[in-house]
Amino acid sequence: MTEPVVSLKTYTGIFLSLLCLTLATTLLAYLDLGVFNMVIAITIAVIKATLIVAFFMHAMYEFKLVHVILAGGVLWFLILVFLTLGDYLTRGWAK
Amino acid sequence: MSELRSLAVREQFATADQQRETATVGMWVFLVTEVMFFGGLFMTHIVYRLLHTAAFDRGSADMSIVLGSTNTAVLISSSFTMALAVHAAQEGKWRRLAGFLFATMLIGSVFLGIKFAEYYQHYREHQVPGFWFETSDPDPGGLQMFFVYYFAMTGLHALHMIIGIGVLAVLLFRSGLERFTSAYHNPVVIAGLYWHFVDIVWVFLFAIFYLPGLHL
Amino acid sequence: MNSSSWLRPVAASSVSGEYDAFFWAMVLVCGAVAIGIAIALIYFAIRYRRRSENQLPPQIRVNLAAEVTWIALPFLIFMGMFAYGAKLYLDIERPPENALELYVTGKQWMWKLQHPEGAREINELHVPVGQSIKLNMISQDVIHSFYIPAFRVKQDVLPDRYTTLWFRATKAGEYHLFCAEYCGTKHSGMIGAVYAMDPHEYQVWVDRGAAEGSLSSLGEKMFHQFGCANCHHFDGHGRGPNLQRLYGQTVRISGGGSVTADDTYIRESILDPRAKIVEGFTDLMPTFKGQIAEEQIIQLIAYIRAIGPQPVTGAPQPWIVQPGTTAISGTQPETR
Amino acid sequence: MIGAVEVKPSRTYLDSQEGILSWLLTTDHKRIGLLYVFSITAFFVVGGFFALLMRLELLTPVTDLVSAETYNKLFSMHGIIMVWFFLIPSIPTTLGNFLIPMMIGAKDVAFPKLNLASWYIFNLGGLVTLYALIRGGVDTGWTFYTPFSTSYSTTYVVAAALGIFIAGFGSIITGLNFIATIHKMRAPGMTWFRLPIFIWSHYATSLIFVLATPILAITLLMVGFERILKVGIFDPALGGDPVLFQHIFWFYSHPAVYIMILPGMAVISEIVPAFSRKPLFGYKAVAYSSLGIAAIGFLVWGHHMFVAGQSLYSAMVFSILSYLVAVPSAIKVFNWTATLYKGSVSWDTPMLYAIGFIGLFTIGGMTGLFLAALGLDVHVTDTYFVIAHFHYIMVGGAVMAYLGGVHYWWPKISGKLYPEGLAKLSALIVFIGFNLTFFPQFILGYLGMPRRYAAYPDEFQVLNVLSTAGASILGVGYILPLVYLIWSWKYGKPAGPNPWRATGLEWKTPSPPPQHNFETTPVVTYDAYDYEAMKEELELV
Repeated sequence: MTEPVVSLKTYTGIFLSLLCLTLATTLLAYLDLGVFNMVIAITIAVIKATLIVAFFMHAMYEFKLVHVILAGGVLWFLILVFLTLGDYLTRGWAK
Repeated sequence: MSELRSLAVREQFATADQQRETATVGMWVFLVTEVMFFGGLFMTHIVYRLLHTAAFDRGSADMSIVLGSTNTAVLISSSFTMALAVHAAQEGKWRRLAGFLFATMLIGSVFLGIKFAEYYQHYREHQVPGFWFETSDPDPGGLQMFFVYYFAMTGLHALHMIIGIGVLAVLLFRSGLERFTSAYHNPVVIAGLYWHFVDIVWVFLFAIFYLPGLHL
Repeated sequence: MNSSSWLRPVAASSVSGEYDAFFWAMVLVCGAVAIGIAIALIYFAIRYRRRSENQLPPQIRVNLAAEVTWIALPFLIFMGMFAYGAKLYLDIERPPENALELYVTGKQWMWKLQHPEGAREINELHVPVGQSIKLNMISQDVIHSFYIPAFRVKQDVLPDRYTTLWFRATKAGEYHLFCAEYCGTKHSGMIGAVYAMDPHEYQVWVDRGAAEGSLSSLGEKMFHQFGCANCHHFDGHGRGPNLQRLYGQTVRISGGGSVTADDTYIRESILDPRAKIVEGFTDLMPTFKGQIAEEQIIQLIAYIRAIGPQPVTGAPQPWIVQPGTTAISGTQPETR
Repeated sequence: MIGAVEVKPSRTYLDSQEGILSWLLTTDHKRIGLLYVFSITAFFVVGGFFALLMRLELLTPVTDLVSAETYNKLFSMHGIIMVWFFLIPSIPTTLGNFLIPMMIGAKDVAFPKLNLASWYIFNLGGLVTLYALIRGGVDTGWTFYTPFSTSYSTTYVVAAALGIFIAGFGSIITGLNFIATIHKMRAPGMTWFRLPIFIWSHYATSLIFVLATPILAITLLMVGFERILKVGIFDPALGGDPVLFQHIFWFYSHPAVYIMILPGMAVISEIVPAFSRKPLFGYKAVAYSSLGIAAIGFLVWGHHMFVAGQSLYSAMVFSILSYLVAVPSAIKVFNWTATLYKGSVSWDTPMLYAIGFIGLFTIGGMTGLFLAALGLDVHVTDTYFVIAHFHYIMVGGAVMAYLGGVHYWWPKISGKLYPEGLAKLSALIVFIGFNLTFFPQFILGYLGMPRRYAAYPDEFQVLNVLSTAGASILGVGYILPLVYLIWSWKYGKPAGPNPWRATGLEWKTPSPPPQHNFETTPVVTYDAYDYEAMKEELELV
């Protein structure tokens, strides 16, 4: 497969979206939403990361193997986090 | 001779496409190792945030949200110029390529400048674990843990930035020698992947260190 | 010392019989499969040995039925092993209600044990036969592991929180006590003996050792010696919370959330008083980190426990969560 | 024997360039494989020497040969060197490096310069660790459990951790290289399901290299950081949790066990068909089981922590997942055994090692089932039962496979035949010595002897003496091949391109192979181990 080329217009659009999202996440952090502050912060960070990966890093236009590698990396990070948290969050249960 | 060689497909490959795809696969796999590398810190950070939630929030309250969000915007801008550099390389416009590479390095340096200014401020406020740490926090261990992670993770990120700027400097030098053409510019694309990845790490660091604790 | 037979260690606790039965059942099943594979390998290697240099045997590639069999069958056997292993684990890990509670402190490189009646010992543990014993264990330095092979029990002893281990000795005798988690230079010297005794003999032994008074009375002494009583009044007017009727209750903490007042929480409150302050109180209490030994903390806990759960009279303390509301334990992360 | 007629290629990879520099700067995967052979052999000798001293100390119940302090350093350095500087690199960096490009019909790995860099990085890491050793050693065990390693040990923990940290980058590069190579460098016609199982297993190994090693790096970094700065990352007095270290350490170290055994399985999956002259039975099941082991292997680390203060529920999840990972291992054992059925089985040395491997790996795997059973683990964990279990996998498995593989591909690597009689004898000695060393340790563990004990109660002595006796036999079994293989390099009979009449692409090129492996890039038209298709070429009837 030949190399994917992304248009300047797309790059600019993504750049502006990222700036807007940064502003949005900063402003939202001032509201006291309890546990949802963290949820929102992480959600927006994930959206920003997805935009960067998909367009700046051309992942959207690359061959399938790149998608598999990417998904594998994310999945393995989640395995690390959730299996460990499984221990910490259930320690108090045992009686 | 060297001119020809840099244009050529290396001997272990059959075609230029094979060479490009192999390099792309290699770089993405490398980025996965980086995900796991930072992932170990993110995971233990999550556990300690659970064990010391209040102290971590108080730690975040000591961060400067203005500098943090400014720096996020700065780094995103550098990613944008990096993307433009890749585009210029693909079109074979080496002067534009050199310009954008230089801009990326410059903006990256601005980021590091702001970051080190923040570090200095923390140092003055005795918030550097292991060197000068004083606190009257109710959970001093928890607060220190926050700063341990803050410095470890942003420090490792800064180290990645410095390496990235070094890589870009080499590319800038080579682009000045007109080594890259529309047919051969893979190193620029690969370096771009690295630079964008480092940007993504910061997006998450910003979310976990700066955003909480604004309304304590 | 009871010596073990060649192939079987002494079995002297309520779980050791069940343990050994499972162990040897596993040996039988796994041994049969291993021997089966070994016989098949050797038989095939001889029966189908190469007869001529240029021989081309029939090219068998796969047999679906065989593949399915040797995927499904082991899987089912494995699930059986898991289920029985889990059952045995629960038997080993979950102490019965009526257990006698002793306290263990591990340090490089010795075990210190305290009985509620006041007897104290080092690298020795005397227990009555037939009585369930629950050990509350903490380490003063690195991670150790409390291991009594004859009882088939083992539990790591951690420096930051209490872990527990229980057993019921079924046979009088002297048994090995080992440290099973590598803990430094004299790790292999961190050994001792467990003496399982006739209950009457135990009573005599424990009375003889209680000269200094019971654990909770020692704790009461500490309570005054360290000045705890200056703030923690029993009339509810002190600068610190009233510690009567506290033990085992769920407590509201300032900043929201709640915590069970168990050993781990009480220990944390002594060493790190400001980490989880009871609702309605301020952070006046100084830390006792570095001034109090783990054994003394244990004595204080025993005291707080002794003045703890009694039939409730009068209005309950406002910061105690009433039964029925959800709460988390002291070992749990705090929530906001 | 076919190919006995010597067709000497004009230039082989061994003599195409001359001089020591041509080796130190080579980017040829075959030469890099040999460079790695030198490195890991040296580390094996050092690690083996420590093992020998440990076994001698354990002859008597008291500490008489060495002090407890020295003994602790011995088992720590034995573990560190054997795990990170022998077992993990052993098969992938030597046989893997040498064979993967040839087996898929490529001229070299995807990134040859990185491949060379990995060798230098690996040796740098090794030197730093040896520095720690010479300065006085390290006494934390290879597991570096906190807070002992971070706050209490007075030995050279940081230097040892730094050495492993550096060597880890070598592992990452090797894994990355193999993944890119296997995906992108296969010869025309070499589809995924025509790949030898050697490739599948190494692919699975590489996934673990890439996904797990960074976690080791960050873990060691945290240990070093904590040890130098005392900021409380794993220190309970400062709010840290020492058990968290165990989670993150075993997230790497359990998959690392599969880094050690999967390449062993790779070798066995080549030897068994070659010496049975049959396709590997259940090819697809075996291929997928490698990936299954790599993937599920990441989900089971908590079974090292059943008595470590982990939550009861977490322990249950890790136990059931541990049983799941045993299924693909069982699939492999059954399929290897079935491959012999109605085959044409020859009893050459590699096959002896392979049969020994299957037997010992089965015992090692089966005792793993004991340790995965929650209740059973409580008594036998941290005893000699565990020691015996993992040595059956590591030594009975990985090392036997390595030796089998070295013998199998020796004619390809050196172009010479090794002395068959002596080789068979040493295979037998290794098998007997191994079992005598480690089988008594199962019983010791069940009887309750804890691991890492410099001194022990008297009643354990008989079994310990047996074990030490076995170790000395095992030592002889390891020295023999070292001697006769070096001898055969110079004096062995020429081997010819395909002395075993095997089917892999590596056998279609001269022995030793030319610099770029093949005169022309091969085109693959049939499956792996397809004797039917190669009948004429191999002159089989």
